Amino acid sequence: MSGKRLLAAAVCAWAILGLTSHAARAQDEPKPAAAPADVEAAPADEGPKLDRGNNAWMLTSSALVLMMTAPGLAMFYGGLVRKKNVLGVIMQCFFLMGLMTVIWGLWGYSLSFGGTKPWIGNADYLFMNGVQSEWKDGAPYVPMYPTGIPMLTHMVFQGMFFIITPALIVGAFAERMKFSTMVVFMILWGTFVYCPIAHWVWGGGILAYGTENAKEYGMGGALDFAGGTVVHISSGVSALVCALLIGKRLGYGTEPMPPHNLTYTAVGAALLWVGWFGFNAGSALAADGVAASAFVATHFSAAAGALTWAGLEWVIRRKPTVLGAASGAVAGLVCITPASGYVTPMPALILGVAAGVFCYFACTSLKSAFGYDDSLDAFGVHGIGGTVGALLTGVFATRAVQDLNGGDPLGLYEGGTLLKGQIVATIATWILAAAVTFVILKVLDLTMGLRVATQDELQGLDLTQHGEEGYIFM
Amino acid sequence: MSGKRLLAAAVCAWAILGLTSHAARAQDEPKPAAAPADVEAAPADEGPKLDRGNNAWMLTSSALVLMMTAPGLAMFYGGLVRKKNVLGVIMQCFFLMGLMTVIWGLWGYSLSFGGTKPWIGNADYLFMNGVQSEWKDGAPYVPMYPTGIPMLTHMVFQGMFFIITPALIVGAFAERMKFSTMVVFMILWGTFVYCPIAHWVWGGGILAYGTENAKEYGMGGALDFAGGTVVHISSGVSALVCALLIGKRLGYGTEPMPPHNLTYTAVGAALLWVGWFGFNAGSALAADGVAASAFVATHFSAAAGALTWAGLEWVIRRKPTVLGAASGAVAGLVCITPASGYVTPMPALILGVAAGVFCYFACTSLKSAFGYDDSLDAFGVHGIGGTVGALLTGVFATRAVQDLNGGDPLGLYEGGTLLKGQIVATIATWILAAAVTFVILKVLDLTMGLRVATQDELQGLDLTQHGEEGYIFM
Amino acid sequence: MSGKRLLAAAVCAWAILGLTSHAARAQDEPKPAAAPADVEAAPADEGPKLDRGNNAWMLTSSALVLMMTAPGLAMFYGGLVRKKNVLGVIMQCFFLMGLMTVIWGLWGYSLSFGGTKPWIGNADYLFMNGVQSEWKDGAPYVPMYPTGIPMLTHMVFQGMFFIITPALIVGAFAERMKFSTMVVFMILWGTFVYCPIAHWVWGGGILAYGTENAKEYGMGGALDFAGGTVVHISSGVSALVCALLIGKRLGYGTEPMPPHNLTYTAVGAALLWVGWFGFNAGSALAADGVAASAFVATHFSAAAGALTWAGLEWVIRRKPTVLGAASGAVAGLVCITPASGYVTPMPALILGVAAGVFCYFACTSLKSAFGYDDSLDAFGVHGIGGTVGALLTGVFATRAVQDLNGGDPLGLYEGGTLLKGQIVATIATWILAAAVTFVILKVLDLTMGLRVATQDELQGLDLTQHGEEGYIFM
Amino acid sequence: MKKVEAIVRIFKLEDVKNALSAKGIHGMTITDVKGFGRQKGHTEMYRGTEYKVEFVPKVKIEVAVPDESLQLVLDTIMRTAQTGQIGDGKIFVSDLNNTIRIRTGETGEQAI
Amino acid sequence: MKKVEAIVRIFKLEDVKNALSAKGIHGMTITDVKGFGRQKGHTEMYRGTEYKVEFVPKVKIEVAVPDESLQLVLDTIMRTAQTGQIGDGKIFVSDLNNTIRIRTGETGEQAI
Amino acid sequence: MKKVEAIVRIFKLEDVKNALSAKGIHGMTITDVKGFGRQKGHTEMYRGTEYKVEFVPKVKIEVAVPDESLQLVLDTIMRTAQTGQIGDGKIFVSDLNNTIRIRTGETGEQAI
Ligand SMILES: Nc1ncnc2c1ncn2[C@@H]1O[C@H](COP(=O)(O)OP(=O)(O)O)[C@@H](O)[C@H]1O
Ligand SMILES: Nc1ncnc2c1ncn2[C@@H]1O[C@H](COP(=O)(O)OP(=O)(O)O)[C@@H](O)[C@H]1O
Ligand SMILES: Nc1ncnc2c1ncn2[C@@H]1O[C@H](COP(=O)(O)OP(=O)(O)O)[C@@H](O)[C@H]1O
Repeated sequence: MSGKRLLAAAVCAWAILGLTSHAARAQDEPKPAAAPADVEAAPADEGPKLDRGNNAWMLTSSALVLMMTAPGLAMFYGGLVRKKNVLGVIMQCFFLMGLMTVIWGLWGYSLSFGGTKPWIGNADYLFMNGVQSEWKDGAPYVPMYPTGIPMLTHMVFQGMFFIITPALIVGAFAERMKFSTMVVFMILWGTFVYCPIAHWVWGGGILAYGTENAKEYGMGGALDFAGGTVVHISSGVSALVCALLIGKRLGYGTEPMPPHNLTYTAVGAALLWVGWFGFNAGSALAADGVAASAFVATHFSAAAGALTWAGLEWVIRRKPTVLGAASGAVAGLVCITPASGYVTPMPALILGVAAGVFCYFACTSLKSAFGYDDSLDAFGVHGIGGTVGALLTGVFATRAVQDLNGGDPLGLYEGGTLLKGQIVATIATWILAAAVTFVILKVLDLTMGLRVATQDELQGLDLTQHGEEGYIFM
Repeated sequence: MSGKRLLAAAVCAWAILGLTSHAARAQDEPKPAAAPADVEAAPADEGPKLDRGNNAWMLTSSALVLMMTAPGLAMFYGGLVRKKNVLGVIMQCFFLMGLMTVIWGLWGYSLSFGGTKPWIGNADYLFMNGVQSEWKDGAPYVPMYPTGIPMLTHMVFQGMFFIITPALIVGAFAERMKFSTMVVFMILWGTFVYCPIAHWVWGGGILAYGTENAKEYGMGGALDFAGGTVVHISSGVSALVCALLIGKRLGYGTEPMPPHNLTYTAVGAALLWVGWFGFNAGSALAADGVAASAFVATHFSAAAGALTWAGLEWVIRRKPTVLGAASGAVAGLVCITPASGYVTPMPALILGVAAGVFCYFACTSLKSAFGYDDSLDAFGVHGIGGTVGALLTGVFATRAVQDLNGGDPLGLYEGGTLLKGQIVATIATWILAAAVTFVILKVLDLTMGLRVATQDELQGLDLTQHGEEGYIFM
Repeated sequence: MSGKRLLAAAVCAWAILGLTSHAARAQDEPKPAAAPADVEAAPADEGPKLDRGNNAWMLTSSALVLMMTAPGLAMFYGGLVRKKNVLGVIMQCFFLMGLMTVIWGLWGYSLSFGGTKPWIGNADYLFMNGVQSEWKDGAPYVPMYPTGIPMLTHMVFQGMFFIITPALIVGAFAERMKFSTMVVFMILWGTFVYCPIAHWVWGGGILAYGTENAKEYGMGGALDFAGGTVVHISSGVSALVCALLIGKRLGYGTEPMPPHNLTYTAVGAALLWVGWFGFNAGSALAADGVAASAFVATHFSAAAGALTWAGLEWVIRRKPTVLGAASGAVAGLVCITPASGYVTPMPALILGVAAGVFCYFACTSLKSAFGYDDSLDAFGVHGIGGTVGALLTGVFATRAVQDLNGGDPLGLYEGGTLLKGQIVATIATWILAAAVTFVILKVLDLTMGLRVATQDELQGLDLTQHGEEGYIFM
Repeated sequence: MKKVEAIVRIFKLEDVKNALSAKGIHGMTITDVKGFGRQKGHTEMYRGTEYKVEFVPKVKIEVAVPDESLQLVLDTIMRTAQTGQIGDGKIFVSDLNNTIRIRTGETGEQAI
Repeated sequence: MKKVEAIVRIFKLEDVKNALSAKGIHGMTITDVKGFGRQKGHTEMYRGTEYKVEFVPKVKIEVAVPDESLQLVLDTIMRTAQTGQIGDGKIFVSDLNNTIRIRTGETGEQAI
Repeated sequence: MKKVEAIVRIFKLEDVKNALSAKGIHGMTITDVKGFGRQKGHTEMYRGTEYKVEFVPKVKIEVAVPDESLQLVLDTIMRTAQTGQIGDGKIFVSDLNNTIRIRTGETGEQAI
C-alpha cells in the first residue's frame, strides 16, 4: 500500500524534475567539476605526473573494495539466509562481480565519468578509449587522472563501486528471485540508475558540489565523499521497491527464518569493515591527509555503530547479539560514507551512534509497521543509513578537513549552508532510484517474471536455480 | 597454587618499583624519544612533510591489523571452542573492535603517546585534539608524525594494536566468562595495563630505548619493534592470571573439548599470518628498507614456527596436525614481533624454531603440569612466545638493520649489551600485567562476578549470553 | 596409457634439449637481463634509490599473494573435497607456506635469480647473502632492486610465488596422497622444476625476453609477466603427471564425490581474485602505469571468465552454478597472468572468454575422454589456462603498454613476432615440468610410496594423516 | 502404548507439530533423515558434469501414544503432511512395552 | 530381546555411556535428535526481534539388550540421566524379534 | 510386516542401497548415527595432547518389509555390508503393526 503511494509521488516528482531539466538543457555546458583538493601542479602539456604513493594506495583500495563484495558481502548476506538459499545469495554476489565489471568497461565508466554534461556522461570512454595506455608519438602514453594516478586506476577503483552497489540490493529479494531476471535487472539498473546518479554527484553533473551544473540545477550541489547517495541511498531505496514489488517470502511472518550461519555473517561484517577503508579512504583518490582523516572517521563510526546497536539490544532485549554488533558496524560504515572525507573524528562517533539508532528502529519498528519483507534489511541499513549520513554530512562537514568553499564554512555546525544541497541531492536520488527501479521491475515482471515457482522456493534456490548444495556433510 | 605465589611476588615487586618511581618523579622531564630511523629532514617551522609512499603503506597496514582481530583471531579462536560457544568468542572479538576503538579515540592514545613523562602519557591528545586536522590561519592544518605520515595515521595504526591485544586475552577465559564483566574488564585493562606499558616502551617512557627516562629507570631501555612486551607479554601474562582466577571449564580434564571447526582455525591462522605483515612491517611507520626487512623476518619466523611445531608432533605423536602447524606459525609470529625490525633473515628462522619448541612444551607439558585451564593457550603462545622473543631480540638485534646505538653493536651476538635492557623490560611488563590484572579481576569478581551460571555454561554462551546459535543447518 | 606416451615424448625431447644445452655452455656468459621498463636512473656508485611508493605497493602485493595460498586456495580446494579430507587439503596448503618459504630463503631465490647463466641461477644469494641488510662502512646498507625496492622486497614477493605454485599441484592428488611423500616431493619439485623455469624466464635464462641467452637458445625468449609458464604451466602439467602416476581415487567414476562445502569454494575463489591483483599488478615490481594496466587486465579477464563458464553451463545444462562462476573466474585469472602487463583491457576480455571456453571443455570433455582423475582440475584450469594465456600473450601483447622491442610491435595482432618465442617457452616448460615431475614421482613411488593405505583413504586423510576432524558439530 | 514413526517432508514439520499439539499431543522427537523411494531425488552439477542424488532429505517424527489416541494422531499427521505428490512419506506403527519418564520415574501411559 | 530407546540431554550422553559400559553393556547407537515436550525451548533474537525455538536438542541412545539385563539398563540410564528438571527425557522399551551381527552372522542374544 | 534396522559402515551405504533396490526393495530411510561397541574408535590430537573418540560414525538403514521378503532383505544386507572386520554393524528386526502411505492413505503391505 504505502509503497504504492510513495512510488506514485516519486513518479510525479520525477516528471516535474524532468521538465525543468529540458528547459535547462538550453544552457551552455558547465565547465568540469573542480579537481580534487590535492591535484599536483604539472606542466600543461603533459598533464599530472605519476605519484607512486597515491597509485599504490589506490590499487590497494581497489582490491579492498572488491573484497567487500566477495567474500565480504557474500558471507554477510549468505549467513543470514536459510541453508537452502546460501549459494543463491553467494552466486548473485559473485556473478555480479563478473557482470558489472564487463558493463563498466564497455559503457558504464563512460556514462558516469565521460564529460561534464548535467544529466549523464558521454561516449568518450566507451570500451576504455582514452582510459587505456596508447602508442603515441613513438612511446606508450598513459592517460592520467588529476591526483597523479593513471586513469585506469581511477576507472577500476570506481568499477568496484559499480559491483557492490547492485550487490547490496540482493539482500532485499533474497531467497525468492529468479536468477535470470536478476541478471537482466542488474544490467538495466546499473545503466539507468547507477550511472546517472554517479555522474550527477561525481561526474560533474547536476549535484556535483561547486560546479556550474550544480549551481544551475542542484542548489549548489552536495558533498558525497564515498557514496552516501550514489551507493547507499540508490541501492537502499531500490531495495525497498524490490521488496514491495516481489512480495514476501512464503511463510514470512508465520514461521521463523533464522540466519543459518551467523559465523559467516560476523566474518562478512568484519571483512566489510576492513574493506571499507579502501572504499572511504580510497575515495580521497590519494594517500594524503584527507585519506588518513577519512580512514579514521570510517573506523570510529563503525565502532560507535556496533556499540550502539548491540547496546540498544542489551537495554531493550537484555542480550547483545553478534548480529546486532555486526549490523551496527555496517550501519555506522554506511552512515559515515558520504561524510568520511569532510568530518573530524568526534563527529564521526556521532554519526555512528545516529546510524545505530536509526537503522535499529528501521529494521525493527519501521519494517514491522509497514510489513514489507526486506529479507536482509538492505533498505533498513543502506537506505536509512545512507540518508542519515547524507544529511548529517551537511551538518558536520568542516573546512578543517577540506577547504572546498574558498575558506568559508561548510556544514551547519560551523555555520555553513551545505545542508540544503545535501537535502536536494538526497531527494533527487530517492526519486530517481525509486522511479527507475519501479519501471524496470514492472517491465521484467510482465516479461520474465520476478519470482521462482513456489515449489522451487520451498526446495530452495541452491538446488533449483543452480543445481548445487551449500554443504554436504554426510 | 603456583599461580597465587607468582601473583604475590608480582604485587610485592610492583610495590617496590612503585616507590622508586615516586622518588624518581623529582627528576626533570626527560626529552622526547629519539625519532624513528628514517625521519625526513624538514624545515623546523612546518614539521615533516607528507610522504605518500609511507602513508599508503601505513594505511594498508592499519587495515591489515584490524583484519587480524576479525576475521583473523575471531576465526582462529572461534574454531577452537565447542559449537555452543562459537558466537561467544566471535562476539567478544567483534565487540572489542568497537569498544577499544572508542576508548582509544577518547583517552587511550593520549595516555599512551601524549608527552614523554616516564610512567604514563598526558592529556595532550584527549578527544583527538592535536591529532585531527584543524582550521589554522585560513587553511586546513594536518598534524604530522616524524616519518611523514599524518598523526591520524599513526593514531589509527596504534589503535588497531589496542584492539587485538585485549582480544588475545579472550582465549584464556573462553567458554565461561560473563559478557558484561568482560566488557568492564577490558575497559579497565586497556586503560591501566595497555596504556602504561605502551607509554613505557613506545611513548618515550621508562623502557623506551635510548631515552633519558630509560637511562633513569630502565637500564637503557629495550627494543620492542612491534609489541613483544606491549602486546604479547602483556596479554599473555594477563591471560594466565585470568585463567587462574576464573577457574576451569566444567568437565575440563574429564571430558574431551575438541575444537568444533578446525577449518576456521586454519583460515584464521592464515589471516593472522597475512595481517601480521601490517603489524610488524607496519611498525617501521614507513615503507622503507626496515619495513622490508621486518616483513621478511616475520615471514621466515612464521614459516619456521609452523614447521617446528608440526615437526615436533610428527616426531613425538607420529602425526603432524593442522592445529599444530597453525599454532606454530602463530608462535613464530609472536616471537619475531619484538625483533622483526632489528634482525636479519637467518636469525629470524632461529626465533621461529625457538618459538615452536618453547610454545609447544608450554601448551603441553607446562600447562598439564600446573593444571590451569588456559582454554585456547593465550598464555602458552603469547606469554611464552612474547617472552622468548623479547629476550632473543637482545641476542640477535643488529646494527646492520638499524643503527640505533651510534654505530656500536646492539645484540649479544654481535657483542652488544642490549640484552639487559630487554630483561628489565620483560620483568617490568610481567609484573605490571600480572598485578593490575589480578587487582581488576578480584574487584570484578566481588562486584559483578566473572563467570556465567553453571546452567548457562552447560547450554553454551551463544544461547545464554547472546540469544543466538552459530549454525542452524536443519 | 595416453599419459605414458605423452611422458615418453617429453623425456626424449628433454634429452635432446639437454644435449644442445651442453654444446651451448661453451658460449660465453650472456649479459644480464634487461632491467624492467621503469628502472630509475641512479648514480652508478650507489645503485637505485628507494622509491617508497613502489615499496609500499610491493609489500602489499606480497601480503596479497600469500593470502592467495591460504586462506584463498586452501578454502577453494578445501571446499571441493569430501568432508573427511578437508583438513588434508588445508594442511598441505598451510604446511607448504612454511616449507617453501624456508627453502626459498636458503637456496631457492639464489637458484632462481642468482646471476644470469642460461640454465640455472648461482650461489650468490644462498642464505640471503647479498639480499639482506649489511653493516657496510659504518652504516647499514640495503641492497636494492632496479625498480627502487629493497632486494628483500623482491625476494619475499617472489617467495610467495614459490609457495602457491606447488600448492596448486595439490589439487591433482587430493584425497589420496601420503603427507610425508608430498613433503619430500615438493622440496624436490621446487628445487628442480620451479627454480630452473623461474631462472629461464625471469632470471635472465634461456627464455628471458631480449637477453643474449634467449637469443642463443630461446628464439628470442618469451614474455611472461606474472607466471603463465613459471607458475601455471609448470604446476598444471606437473599436476597431470601426478594424477596419472598416483591413479584414481577409490570409487572414482562409480560413486559421486560432490564438493562438501561450496561456500568455502566460492569464498576461496573470491580471495584468489582479490589476491591476484597483487600477483599480477605486483609483477610490475612498481606502482606505476604498467601496474595499473595489469590490475585492470586481471580484473577484466576474471570477470569475462566467470561469465563465460557460468554462461556455458547455462546454455548446455540450463543452470549456471556457483562452482562454474568460481572456476571461470580462476581460469580467467590464470589465462591473463602471462599477458597482464602487456595487453590493453579489451584483449583482456578476450583472454577471459578463451579461458572460460578452453578450461570448461578441458574439465569436462577432455578429462572424461582420457579418464584420468585430476581431482580438483589443477591441470584442466592451470595447465590449459596457462598454455592458452602464454600463447595469446604472443598475439595480443602491445607496445602501447610496454615498449620492450625498441619501438617495434610485439604481438601478432599488431604485427610483431613475439609468438614464436612464446611457443618455444611453452613447449620447454611443458617438457621440463613433465619430465622432472615424472622422474621424482617414480623415485618416490619406489622408495616411500605415493598413496595412503586403502583403509586410510576410505576413512579419510583428516583422521588418518593428521588425527583431526574438520568439523565436530555435535 | 504405541509408537508412531512418521517420515514427512521437511517443510511440513512445522504444520504437523502444530496440529498435533493443537490436538493435545505435547511430546515428540524429531530426527533428520534421508529418504529413498519412488520420489526420485534430483541431479546436481559438478564442473559441467551432472550426477544424481537419490536420497531426499526428510524428517522423522516419533510419537509415543496411548492406544486410545492412536487413531487421532494418525489422522492428524495424514491430514497435515499430505500434498498428494509422490514423496509425502510413510507412517509406521509399532508396539511399545513401556515408557519411563526419566525425571520422575513414572512409567506407562502417565509417562507420555 | 528388548530394544531400549532413551532420549536424554546432550551433556548427559558421556555419563550414561560410561555408566552402561561400566555395567558391561558394550554396545549402543547414538542419534542426534530434536525434542518437543514440556520443556519449552528458548527464544532467539534476529535484528532486535525475538522468535521462539520450540525444539530442544537431545540425543537418542539405542541399546539392544537381552531380557535379563533390561532392568539393569533401565536403572542405569534413569540414575545417570536424571537431573530432576523438566526435560530429562524418556525411555521407550519395545520387543526385538532378532538381532544379527553382520560380521559373523551370529543371531539372537550372542549377536548383541 | 517387519521393520529392519541395520547399522552399517558409512562407505557401505551405497552398496547396500543398490543391492536392495536390485532386489526390488524400493524404499528405505537413512539416518546418520554414532556407534559404540567392540570397534574402539580412534585417538585425535589437540595441541600435542591425545584424546580418545569412542564413537564411530555409522549409518542406520531402516526398511519396512512384508514378512515374506524379510529373509531376502536380511541376506542382502548381510552380504553387501560385511567386511569381516570388527565394526561391520548389526541388524535389528522388529514387528510393525501397520504402515500408512501418507499420499494415498493406503495401509498395510501395499503402503510399503
Ligand atoms: N519400505 C520403506 N521403509 C522405510 N522407509 C520407507 C520405505 N518406503 C518409503 N520410505 C520412506 O518414505 C519416503 C517417501 O516414500 P516415496 O516412495 O518416495 O513416496 P510415497 O510415500 O509418496 O510413496 C521415502 O523418502 C523414505 O524415507
Ligand atoms: N510422547 C512422546 N513421544 C516421543 N518423544 C517424546 C514424547 N514426549 C516427550 N518426548 C521426548 O522427551 C523429551 C523430554 O520430554 P519433556 O516433556 O520436555 O520433559 P520430561 O521428560 O521431563 O517430561 C522431549 O524433548 C522429547 O524429545
Ligand atoms: N547392543 C547394541 N545396541 C545397539 N547398537 C549396537 C549394539 N551393539 C553394537 N551396536 C552397533 O553396532 C555397531 C558395530 O558393533 P561393534 O561391536 O563395534 O562391531 P561388530 O558389529 O563387528 O561386533 C556399533 O558401532 C553400534 O552402532
